[in-house]
Amino acid sequence: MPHHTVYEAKIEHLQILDEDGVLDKKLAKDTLSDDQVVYLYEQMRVCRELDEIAFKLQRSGRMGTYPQNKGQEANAVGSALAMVKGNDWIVPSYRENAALFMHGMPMHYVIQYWMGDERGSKFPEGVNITPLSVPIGTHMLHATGIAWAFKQRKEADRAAITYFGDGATSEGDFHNAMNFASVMQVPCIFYCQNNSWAISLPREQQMNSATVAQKALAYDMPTIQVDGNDIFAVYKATSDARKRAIEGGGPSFIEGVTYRLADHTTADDARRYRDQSEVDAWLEKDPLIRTRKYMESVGVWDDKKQEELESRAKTIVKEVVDAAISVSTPTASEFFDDMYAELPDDLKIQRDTMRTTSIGRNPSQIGLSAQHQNA
Amino acid sequence: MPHHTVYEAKIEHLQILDEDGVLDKKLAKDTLSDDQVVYLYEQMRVCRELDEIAFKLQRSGRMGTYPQNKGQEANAVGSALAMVKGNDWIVPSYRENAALFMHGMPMHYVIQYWMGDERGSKFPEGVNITPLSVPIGTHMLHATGIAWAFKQRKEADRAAITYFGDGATSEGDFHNAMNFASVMQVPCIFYCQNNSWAISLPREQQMNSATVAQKALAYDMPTIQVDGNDIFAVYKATSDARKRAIEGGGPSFIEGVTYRLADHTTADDARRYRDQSEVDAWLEKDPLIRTRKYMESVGVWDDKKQEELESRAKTIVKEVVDAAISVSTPTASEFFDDMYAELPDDLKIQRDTMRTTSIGRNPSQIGLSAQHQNA
Amino acid sequence: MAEQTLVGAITSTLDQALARDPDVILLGEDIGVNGGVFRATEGLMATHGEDRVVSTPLDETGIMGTAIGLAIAGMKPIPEIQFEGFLGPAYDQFVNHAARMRTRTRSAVTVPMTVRVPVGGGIHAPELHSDSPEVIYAHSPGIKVLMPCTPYDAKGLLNSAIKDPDPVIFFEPKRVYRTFKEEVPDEYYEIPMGEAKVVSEGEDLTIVTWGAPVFQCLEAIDNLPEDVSVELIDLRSIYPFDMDTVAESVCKTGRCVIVHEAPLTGGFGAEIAARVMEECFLHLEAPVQRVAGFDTIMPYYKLENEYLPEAPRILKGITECLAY
Amino acid sequence: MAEQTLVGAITSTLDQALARDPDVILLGEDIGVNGGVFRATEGLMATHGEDRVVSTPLDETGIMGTAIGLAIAGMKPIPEIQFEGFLGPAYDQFVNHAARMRTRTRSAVTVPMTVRVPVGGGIHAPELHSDSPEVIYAHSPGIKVLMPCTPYDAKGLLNSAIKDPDPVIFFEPKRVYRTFKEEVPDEYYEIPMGEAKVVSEGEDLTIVTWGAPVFQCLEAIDNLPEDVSVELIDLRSIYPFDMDTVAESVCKTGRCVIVHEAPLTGGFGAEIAARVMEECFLHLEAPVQRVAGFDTIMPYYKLENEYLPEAPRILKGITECLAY
Ligand SMILES: Cc1ncc(C[n+]2csc(CCOP(=O)(O)OP(=O)(O)O)c2C)c(N)n1
Ligand SMILES: Cc1ncc(C[n+]2csc(CCOP(=O)(O)OP(=O)(O)O)c2C)c(N)n1
Ligand SMILES: [Mg+2]
Ligand SMILES: [Mg+2]
Repeated sequence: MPHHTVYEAKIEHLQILDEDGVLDKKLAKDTLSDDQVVYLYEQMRVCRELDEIAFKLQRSGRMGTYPQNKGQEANAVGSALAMVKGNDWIVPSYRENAALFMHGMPMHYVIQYWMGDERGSKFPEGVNITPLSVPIGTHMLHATGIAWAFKQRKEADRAAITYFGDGATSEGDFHNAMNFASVMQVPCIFYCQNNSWAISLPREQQMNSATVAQKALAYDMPTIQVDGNDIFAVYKATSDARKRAIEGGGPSFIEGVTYRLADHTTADDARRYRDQSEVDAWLEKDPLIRTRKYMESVGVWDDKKQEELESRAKTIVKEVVDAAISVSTPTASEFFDDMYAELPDDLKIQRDTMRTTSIGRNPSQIGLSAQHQNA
Repeated sequence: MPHHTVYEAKIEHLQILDEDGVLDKKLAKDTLSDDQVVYLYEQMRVCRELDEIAFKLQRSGRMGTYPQNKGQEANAVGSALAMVKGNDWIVPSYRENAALFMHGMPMHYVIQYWMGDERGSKFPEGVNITPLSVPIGTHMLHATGIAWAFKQRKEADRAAITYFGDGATSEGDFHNAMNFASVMQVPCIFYCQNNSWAISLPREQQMNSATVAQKALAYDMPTIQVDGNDIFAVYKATSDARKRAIEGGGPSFIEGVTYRLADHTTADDARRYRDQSEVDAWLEKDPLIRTRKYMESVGVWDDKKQEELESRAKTIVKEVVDAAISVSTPTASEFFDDMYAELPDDLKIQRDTMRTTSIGRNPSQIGLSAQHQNA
Repeated sequence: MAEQTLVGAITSTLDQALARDPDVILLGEDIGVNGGVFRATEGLMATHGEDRVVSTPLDETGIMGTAIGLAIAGMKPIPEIQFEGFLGPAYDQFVNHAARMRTRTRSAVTVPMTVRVPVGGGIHAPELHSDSPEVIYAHSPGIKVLMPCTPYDAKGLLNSAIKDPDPVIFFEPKRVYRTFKEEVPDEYYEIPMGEAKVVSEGEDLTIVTWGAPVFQCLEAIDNLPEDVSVELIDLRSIYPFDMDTVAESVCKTGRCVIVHEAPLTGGFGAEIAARVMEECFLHLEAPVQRVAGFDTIMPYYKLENEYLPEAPRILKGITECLAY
Repeated sequence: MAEQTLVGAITSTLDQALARDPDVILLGEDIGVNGGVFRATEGLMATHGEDRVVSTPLDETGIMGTAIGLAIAGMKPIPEIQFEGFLGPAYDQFVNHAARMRTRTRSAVTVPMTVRVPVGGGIHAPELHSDSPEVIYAHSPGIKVLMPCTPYDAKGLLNSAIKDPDPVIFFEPKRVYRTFKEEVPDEYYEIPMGEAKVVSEGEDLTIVTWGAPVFQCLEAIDNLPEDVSVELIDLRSIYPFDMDTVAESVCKTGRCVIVHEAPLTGGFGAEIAARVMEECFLHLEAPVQRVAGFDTIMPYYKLENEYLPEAPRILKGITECLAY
């Protein structure tokens, strides 16, 4: 056969709840109940509040660099709801706060973490979340590995989900994670929050492809592009992917098309590289606005509930911040003690003496007074 | 638009000269002249001879590990002919000997190299070939960079080609090279010799995708799968890609479907992991056999020419081996002298004294006799 | 009890680990049906199944990264990297994730894994098949670094590594994979990490080394005049490392030669030399000498013996140190 | 002549290099319109065009690997890696390709490039934004490693690096990017690599350091009794490094303290300590002391000052060394 087609593929886009809060009823079938919608809306709203307070904490010098989630919350909550808390694993980047909270991470941990304290990543037993990943694009392999362990142990009811940005897809480890997952056919979901920017680089300069979703074609991995500001579409795509995963159908890819409404982090100033007009256009697609519109249209939400939620959010976040601020100051020994299950002697000496020279490890040999040693 | 298609693609397979040496005349239009076919056949045949002698050299202990090219030669010669010698750059793996010879690499260099001598990679001025790449899958980025330089300098008539195996596509650097090339739209051709195996790993366990060619869809890169044992298809795909490249159309991907007829290297024993029946089936698709059949069918080849070529190949290869063996023994100072353009003092001392301790760098300070220093 | 080569001892130790613990999983390039390019996993897939001895795609990043995930989920992965030169693509996952997961989560998430890697020169292999990068990992906190060079030590240290709750890199000096056999007990035993071995006792000078050079040192010692008595220490464990044994010996002999294949500058020999000075200052009768690889790329095989610290060069180091 | 900060001196040096040589090309994440996260390339894209100051995809492997290709083809790439912690993905390309291309081809193919990398702690940054991996590269043959800490030195060494025909890694101590200004000549000048700088002269003890700790050392010296005179050496160039200056100083003072941010074990301080012993053995009155980062992961910012070798810890090291 001289000239023939050996492979064909296409990428579908899914939107169920549009920018105006209008739902496609047919597509919405078997997705979210109204109660669930309200729940997810509340999660998003609280997360938004946290973002704003975190921003203020940073600006007033009480917190280091912090990456806001603003505008992207639907990706986190819609997908997190499709995963099973305490059973599945979440391997996050750093812009999915709401997903982490929904899966049991105490809210103040995230503040404590960004205040420069590793204990904010010491999640309680039973919370199946890996720590926020500072090196971009490198953590998805851990999700592949975790999902591989499920398969290996025949824990047929478990899946892993990993979140990452559009920028993260440029790292080699993205490719490695996708290839291993597809070769091993592990129950893993790759969720890309395509928020159009990686710090100052627009998506079009990050990659040459029309969509992020098509990157999965390289691995014959089921893939879909969804409106990432639409909790219905996000939920549906993730549930479908999870169902496929636990039924032995292997990994899936989801591109959530969304937008980073805030600066990259509090250390960034997005006005240097993007037009306000672009931001304004996306402000109208805000998941909170459209979800609220939908809830109001079906009569499960009104201004009173909104007011009540806003004040509740304030209270929650205030408590969260108080909790984060009131944790004890870490001590230097902490960064020694958690280096290894059991500390090598040499490191014990470093910890106990806060010295890095081994003079005096054996005072008799070097003739220094013992008192001198421990000074 | 709730549910719609945002991307569509397909992969085409091209074969022009089939297993029986029958040519598809329509597809063959504007490809190879009969003279060129004869030339490429000769290149392949000489290369095959070299392979066999190299194998014997290794078995008789006169050479280290060597990777045979056997069965894959059409990929090398067909693509090399489409590139412009002394103008374009070639960034090879280690299974494209014929391409390197066609682009000016003295044949004995390859033997000298595999005999454990870096001077086999010191290509003469004007030979635009990077050294064989030992770390798999990592060199393609250099082709991307070289092609980027062409674009940057507006050397509009130049392109780079890089060769790699099916196994190499699993490395992260493959993804990086493809993404950079497509984002920067550089004149680079990615040629994957899919020979079904990476040492003992069959292609189906290397990747989950139906083709290698579809990996380029992740980057919206023009891509094609060709019969890699068909010099016409290989030549055509590469010429098309080169034309696109120098006309500003950016990078292209070519998957040459071929087969490694020999062991992975002389250190390998493929009987441990693959069936002879598979090898036998591919022996029939040998590019040398089908090219010869074609040449005979159009009357440009006969047994006499074949005999003559075979004896010429023997002579050439004998001379090559003699040349490789007769080069001077390298001296230890060589591996110092080419470390830096100018050797740091410390390294000069190491070279001159063949010592790695700095005792005595300044004899007056340490009280060793000068004579002691240089012992 | 049976006579085993180094590689044989590794194979049987892995075999026992797979049999003992269902959470143990081996992954790496060509380790399945092919038994690995050095045959270190020969037969293990047949015995334990292809889901426990897994030939992976050609991707060291992926091997290391998925091993981290496996470990997080409670497995005990034993990845193999085919040659030390191919640790490059796995470097970031290893030092920036595996090594940091525990401290990053204050011990909530841990990464028990043993990365097996053939190491060092002397087998006439191509470029990037003969290096000695141990100090890179010894300098990276959160990792343990081992390099046994005898079958007995290999089994004991590999068992300790597999049992350890933290990431261990286990270097196997490929040059001595099959050079000799020794008795290795069939039953399970451990050798604690961080304990050096005194290979031979002596009074005049201490040699500290690890990996294949142990045997070049023995050869050098054999060529010394009878009246010179050298104490030879095989560090075995590069991190943690056993300064007690080293310091005690050097305080006794007053002289020290360090031998390693890796380049001199910034090699682990520098650390040992610095510590010896710190801990034996008043006992030292000569500066510590380092007989090491040169600060060059390990040359391709025609010249590799010029590069490696072979016996004559070690002998010269000893002689000069004694003459100081 | 104008007063410039460290980062300002780097920006203007890059500006001049771009203006001087059409083959110079800058590539890195966010270095274009955004001017880099530390603003080291501020304004350069506007001046020189977006094909010469290129914001690349988020991919350090790609940045390093394409830079190698650019260099092979005759360009002079100056890649920026955003933080030293992200050298991980670029590691393999750098040490296994850039550093080896010359020797691999016996100088037929070369890789002139200068990799710029902000380095070190002290700015309250997240994990992997505060490390000091200089020894990793100093131990990797084929690379030159620089770490200037003043605006004047930065310009002179950056010029030398860009001119150099081989790969150079140019570490910029981010902690002092903007802490002070000094006079930097407008015109082109070079400072040779491999020359240390004597920051202050003294008789009683030598401090050897590099990078931001130079300033913590100065602070420590300020707090010493008036009658103690310390010679402070800023190594500036880690490979090649200037043992002449160090050895001469220690042979004079008889005592040496080495200060660096990287973890102690296997840090470059070990090499300096080992060499000092080798070259100043008969002059040493005390063991060389190393005041360094601990053998732990650099903690997140609440504890980073406990980790860093700050002035009090340096002071203690000096005092103990003098008291020996
Ligand atoms: C390996 C690595 N390189 C660079 C950085 C610096 N950095 C932090 S976030 C970021 C952009 C990430 O973009 P994207 O993946 O799209 O995620 P987003 O921030 O948009 O959510 C960069 C370059 C990093 N953290 N890790
Ligand atoms: C980074 C790296 N990992 C592993 C190896 C060992 N190795 C050498 S060749 C090879 C298989 C290569 O397969 P492929 O890319 O398909 O090329 P082929 O040999 O089939 O031509 C492997 C695993 C290597 N050289 N480099
Ligand atoms: Mg993004
Ligand atoms: Mg192959």
